[in-house]
Amino acid sequence: METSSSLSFLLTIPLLAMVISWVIPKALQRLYAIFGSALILGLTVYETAGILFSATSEAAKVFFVDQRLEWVSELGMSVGFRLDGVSAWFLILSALTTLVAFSTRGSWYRKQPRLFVSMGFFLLFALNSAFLATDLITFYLSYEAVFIPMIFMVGVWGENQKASAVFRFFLMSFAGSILMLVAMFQIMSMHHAATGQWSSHLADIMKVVPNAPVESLLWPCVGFFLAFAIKVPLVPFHGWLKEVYVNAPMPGTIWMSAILSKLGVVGVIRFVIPLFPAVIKEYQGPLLAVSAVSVIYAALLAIRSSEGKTLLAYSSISHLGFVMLGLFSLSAEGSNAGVLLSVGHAVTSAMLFFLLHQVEERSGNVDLSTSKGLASNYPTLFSGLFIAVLASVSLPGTLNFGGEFLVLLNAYRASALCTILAATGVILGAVYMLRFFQKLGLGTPGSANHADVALKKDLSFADLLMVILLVGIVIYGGINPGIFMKG
Amino acid sequence: MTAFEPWMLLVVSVVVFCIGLLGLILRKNLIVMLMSIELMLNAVNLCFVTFSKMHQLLDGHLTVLFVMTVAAAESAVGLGLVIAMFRNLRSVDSDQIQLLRD
Amino acid sequence: MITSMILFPLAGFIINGFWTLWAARNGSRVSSRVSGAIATSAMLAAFVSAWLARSQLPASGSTEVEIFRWFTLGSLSVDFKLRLDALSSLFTLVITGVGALIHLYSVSYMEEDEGAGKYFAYLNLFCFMMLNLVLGGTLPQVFLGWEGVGLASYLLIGFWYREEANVSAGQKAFVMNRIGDLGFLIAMFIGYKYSGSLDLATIEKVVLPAGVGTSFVLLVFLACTGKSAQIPLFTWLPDAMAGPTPVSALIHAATMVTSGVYLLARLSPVISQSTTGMTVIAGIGAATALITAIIACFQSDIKKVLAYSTVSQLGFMFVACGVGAFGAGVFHVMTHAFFKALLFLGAGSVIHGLHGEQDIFKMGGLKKKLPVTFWTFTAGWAAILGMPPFSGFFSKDEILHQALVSGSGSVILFSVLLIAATLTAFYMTRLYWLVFFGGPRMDKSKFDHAHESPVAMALPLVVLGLLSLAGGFAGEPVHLPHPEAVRSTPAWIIMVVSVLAAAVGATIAYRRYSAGAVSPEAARDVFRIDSIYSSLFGGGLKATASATQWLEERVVQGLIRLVAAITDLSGNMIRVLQVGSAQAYLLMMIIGLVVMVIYFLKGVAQYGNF
Amino acid sequence: MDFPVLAFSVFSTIAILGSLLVIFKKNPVSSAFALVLVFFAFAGLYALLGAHLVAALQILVYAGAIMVLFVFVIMLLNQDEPVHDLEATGVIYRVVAALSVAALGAVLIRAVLSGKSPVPAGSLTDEKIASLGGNMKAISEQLFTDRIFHFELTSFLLLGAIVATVTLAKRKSSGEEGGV
Repeated sequence: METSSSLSFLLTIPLLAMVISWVIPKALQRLYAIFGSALILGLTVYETAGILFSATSEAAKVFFVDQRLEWVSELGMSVGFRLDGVSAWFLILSALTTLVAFSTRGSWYRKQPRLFVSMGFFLLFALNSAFLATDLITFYLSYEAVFIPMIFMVGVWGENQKASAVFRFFLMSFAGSILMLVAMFQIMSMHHAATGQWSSHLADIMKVVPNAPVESLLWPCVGFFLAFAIKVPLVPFHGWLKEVYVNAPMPGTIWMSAILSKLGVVGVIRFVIPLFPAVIKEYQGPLLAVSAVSVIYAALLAIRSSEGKTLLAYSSISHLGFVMLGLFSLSAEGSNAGVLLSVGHAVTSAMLFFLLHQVEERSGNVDLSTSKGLASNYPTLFSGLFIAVLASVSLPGTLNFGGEFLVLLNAYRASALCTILAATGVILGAVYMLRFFQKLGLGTPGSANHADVALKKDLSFADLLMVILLVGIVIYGGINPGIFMKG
Repeated sequence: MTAFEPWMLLVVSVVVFCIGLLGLILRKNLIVMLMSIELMLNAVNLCFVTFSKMHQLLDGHLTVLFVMTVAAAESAVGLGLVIAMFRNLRSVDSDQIQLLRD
Repeated sequence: MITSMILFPLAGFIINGFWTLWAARNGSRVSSRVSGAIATSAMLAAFVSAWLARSQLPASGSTEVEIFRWFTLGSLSVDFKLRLDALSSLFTLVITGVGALIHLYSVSYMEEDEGAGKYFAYLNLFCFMMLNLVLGGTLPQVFLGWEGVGLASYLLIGFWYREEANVSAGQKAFVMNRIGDLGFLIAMFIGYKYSGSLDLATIEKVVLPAGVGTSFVLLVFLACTGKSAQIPLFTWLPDAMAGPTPVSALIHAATMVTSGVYLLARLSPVISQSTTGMTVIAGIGAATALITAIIACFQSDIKKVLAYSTVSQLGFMFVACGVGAFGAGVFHVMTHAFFKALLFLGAGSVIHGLHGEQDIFKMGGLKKKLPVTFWTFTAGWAAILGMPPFSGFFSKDEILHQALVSGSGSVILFSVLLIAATLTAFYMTRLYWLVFFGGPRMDKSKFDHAHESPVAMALPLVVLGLLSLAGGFAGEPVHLPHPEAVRSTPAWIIMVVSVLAAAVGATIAYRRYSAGAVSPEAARDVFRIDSIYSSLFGGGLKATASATQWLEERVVQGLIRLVAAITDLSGNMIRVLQVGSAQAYLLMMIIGLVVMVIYFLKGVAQYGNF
Repeated sequence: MDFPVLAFSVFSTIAILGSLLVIFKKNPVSSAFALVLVFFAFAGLYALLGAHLVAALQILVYAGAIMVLFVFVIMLLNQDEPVHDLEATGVIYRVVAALSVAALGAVLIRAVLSGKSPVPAGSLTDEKIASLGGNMKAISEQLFTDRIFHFELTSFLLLGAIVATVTLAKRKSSGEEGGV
């Protein structure tokens, strides 16, 4: 599990899984998808174990894998991948998220299941490639490739207003990535002007671009930042999110909130901050403020939401605001804490959406005003949901606490005001998440849906295993968050 | 009168190519359109052979062989399409197959 | 020993929790006796551990047990470690001791309830978290306990979750506590910024700049007002009575609500640096003591009276802390834990005996029916009144004394507390009399069916009764630095005054409620604080959220729609060109090609060749 | 006027005029015959360049195979009468089309005229080819050694074309009315 073979292995195995899915019978697609993604998850953990579980961060550095292939050498385009402590975690997360997303049940396994499963594996491939990319063009291509399966997800298996959702998703994402592409070309030509050579590899560009005058870096930085701000999303670039989340099929929502949003996080960690340190430093105040406003603004919207998926969508924005707060505190500690919190958010939101999906299967909808009192019928389901809610309000002892706490701790040193503002999101988080749980699970069971609800059963054994796995990660991460912080 | 020079053939090639293109744009009869395409392909072939001569290589000739193969395949498939269309629409007019517009 | 102290409740929680969950999944029920026995023995074992740990405690200082490294980041590393010293040892004894008694009591109290397994799991979880709070060697660990007890409290208040009101009460408690937690968090950030560590041992020694010090103290105190139900965050505690009565006794009287006092005592070296902060603490404490004592006089629900009484007594403790007499505050925590737990359990016994009746105006004459409850309740009553030699007398007297003589004390503070003490005597006597004396004011059948509680419930009452009686002789259990006395008032004068005040209050209540028929009084919301809060903050939050939603829908979504419309429009314009004829497309392509070729030829022309 | 120039003039004139006939003749059959003319003229031009193999193949493949195909389809579809599709388009369209194609032609011709003759990249002069055993042998040697893979690939192309044509031209079902 050393050198570059593990890298190519990790990249190709989802593609292989995708190809195999074409020959699996339709009836077995779900089983295949679950086992396949579980296998990939296991293999990913195995392959990255050297980086993640070695005793010291120095020892872990031995396992860093950097790979670079020439592609269009005249234009300096290469394919570059790098496996390190950060990308390893995101690889595992994307495999885990894929497993969770595949574990759902629904129309996507009835209508064109083969397309669904192969798109899921392709998404995994694209995500992995984006998380590993160290080359601008490679990153851009993977970043765009992620978009293809998502369009299918929303477009083919989406809910009522999928057309408009797809349109918005496309519009916003595309606007962002075009800006990023322009910015990429700009910094590539800056590199060319300085060295006379074309290169799109981060290692080459890092030698030139960060030292360029601040004025010339402002616009490229804005291009990158906007792309990622839309992806994450940060307020006010979140306009697409609600409609897309609500209209996407549940696996799509899981992917989007748990792992697609992390593309933006990784982008900021890997490109925006290292490439434009001076610009970011200069605008640190506004950036912190935007992050803090995201936290509060989305939390307030979540308070007003009357539907489960919408509420969780907004809560996702709110939590990612914390992540960005950590990143923009511009310290190594802050960005490590941001990574930790992203891991926490990914696991938690995958779990929340997965369990919400289970609730939806049983009660027919997750409208907070009508469905209630379900907890007594489904004890394990709602116990899992409650733990997810607790993790989401980042109670100490859960994975999210370490991240949120350390983010705020480090952000406090950068800006006390923004931190205090963001920290009020902790209160608002408790308000909306408890309301969410109360409306769904507690109270007197409504007579309307109770009759047909009582027939259906609690979590199936397989789903229970899934929940136990996620709860295990959440609790273990709460006890030993250090494991997620070797960068 | 100047001596024969290969570039003269290039001019002929350009002229024939443009005529073929014009036919492709103007005519609506699919069979004639296919013929126009053949004209264009021939013009390109002439180009290849001429360049081959100018560069003192044989690669151009080889390419022409392949282009001919493609042309044969193309006209076979194209005419097959025309037949299929004629069977459905009773016409070989390209305006009849405006499906691309929504 | 220290580790096993927290492991026992954790084990109890895990066993009961999983068992209950498993049973619920299979549609069966957990035996309340067995799960109760597990939970109670876990607490007993914890109590023994706590006792042993105390006996092994070195005479001076503390022992620390490092369990594992919690997290490391840059220069910060936070261990998960337990730290036992005199202060935390006292708290562990109270938590495990009173906790064990209340567990025992619950076995019988919750026997009929189908959620007993869940109940005991939560109760053990609470004790685990509470022990973490008092044993935590680092601030994040204290915070873990701090939030953890909030969680357990939320779960137990909303224990009967089918009633919306219960759940809402739990939610209110959790959210108000979270407001306080925010203060805790930010205080931690300040502490870290100035000391570079989150270890309690380091934070205790840190010297903060004046302004920062005050904000640190106020933030910590904000946390305390949340957890210990002081003004302005006290309104959740009366609502928290929605939970089962033993829960009210354990969490909302004896242990959790006193963690604010623990925190102040723990951080006393830092807290005492800020005079402003101390004054605020004392002032708020006194105001809380008085205001909630007044409110308590107008309540008719037996548990609500006790709840307001708890808030009021906590006010006393904060005054003690505010004047620098942390030791007196902690002393009162201990005695209060005994007698308030006793009173709550007694109330529980009454409610249990009357099958759920909680209105004191529908009780009366229970002295004969519930003899054990009556006698133990009497001990609790005497203790809260401050009658010598009951435990409350010693601690309350100490607080009154310090409020008068210490440097930051004053006559005003003293008088406020004295009035509060008088009112305490009034409402407690009112409660006591209406419950146990006079003629029965409930249905005859109900009165006839009233029964004394079984042994499992009576035993804790007796033990706590004895502790309320004798607990005060232990004296101040922890020796924390005392403030210097600036006024010399003989201690005996204060004693006499305080006993007299209590006697006056009791007499007024006696005269008012003993004579003949008692007309029922409906509970009166004297200060309307709750409704003011809900319209101010609830309404405020709602309005802000609505404004945000408006912004979102009109502006942000409008912006998106605008972009979409523009794209649509330009799409339409381009569509005009989409004539649908492949040949027309070809033509356009050629035009484009020509333009491009000309453009590029021009560009290449300057190089002379192509 | 030496022979090559003369031959060039004749062949190119035939080619250009024939091309014009192809696209402007109203009857597809006439177009097809004009096309044959063009093919022969091109074969002549190839021969002029010394590309004897290509010239031969031009006649065999184009004039022989492809033309037969066209004529066959025309006859099959009864298209041997004048069509007036040219008039179906608008005058503006026609003018624009002619102008833009002319512009393209002008650009290309300008490019041809302004270009300089390149430095030969290879060394296969006519004499060298003759010494190798002639044009055909030289080409065959390259084709069956260096380019054998590409050559074999074309068989797949042809196979694909056969399959596609058969699928397309086949009657769909027996019940379908009419026919060709």
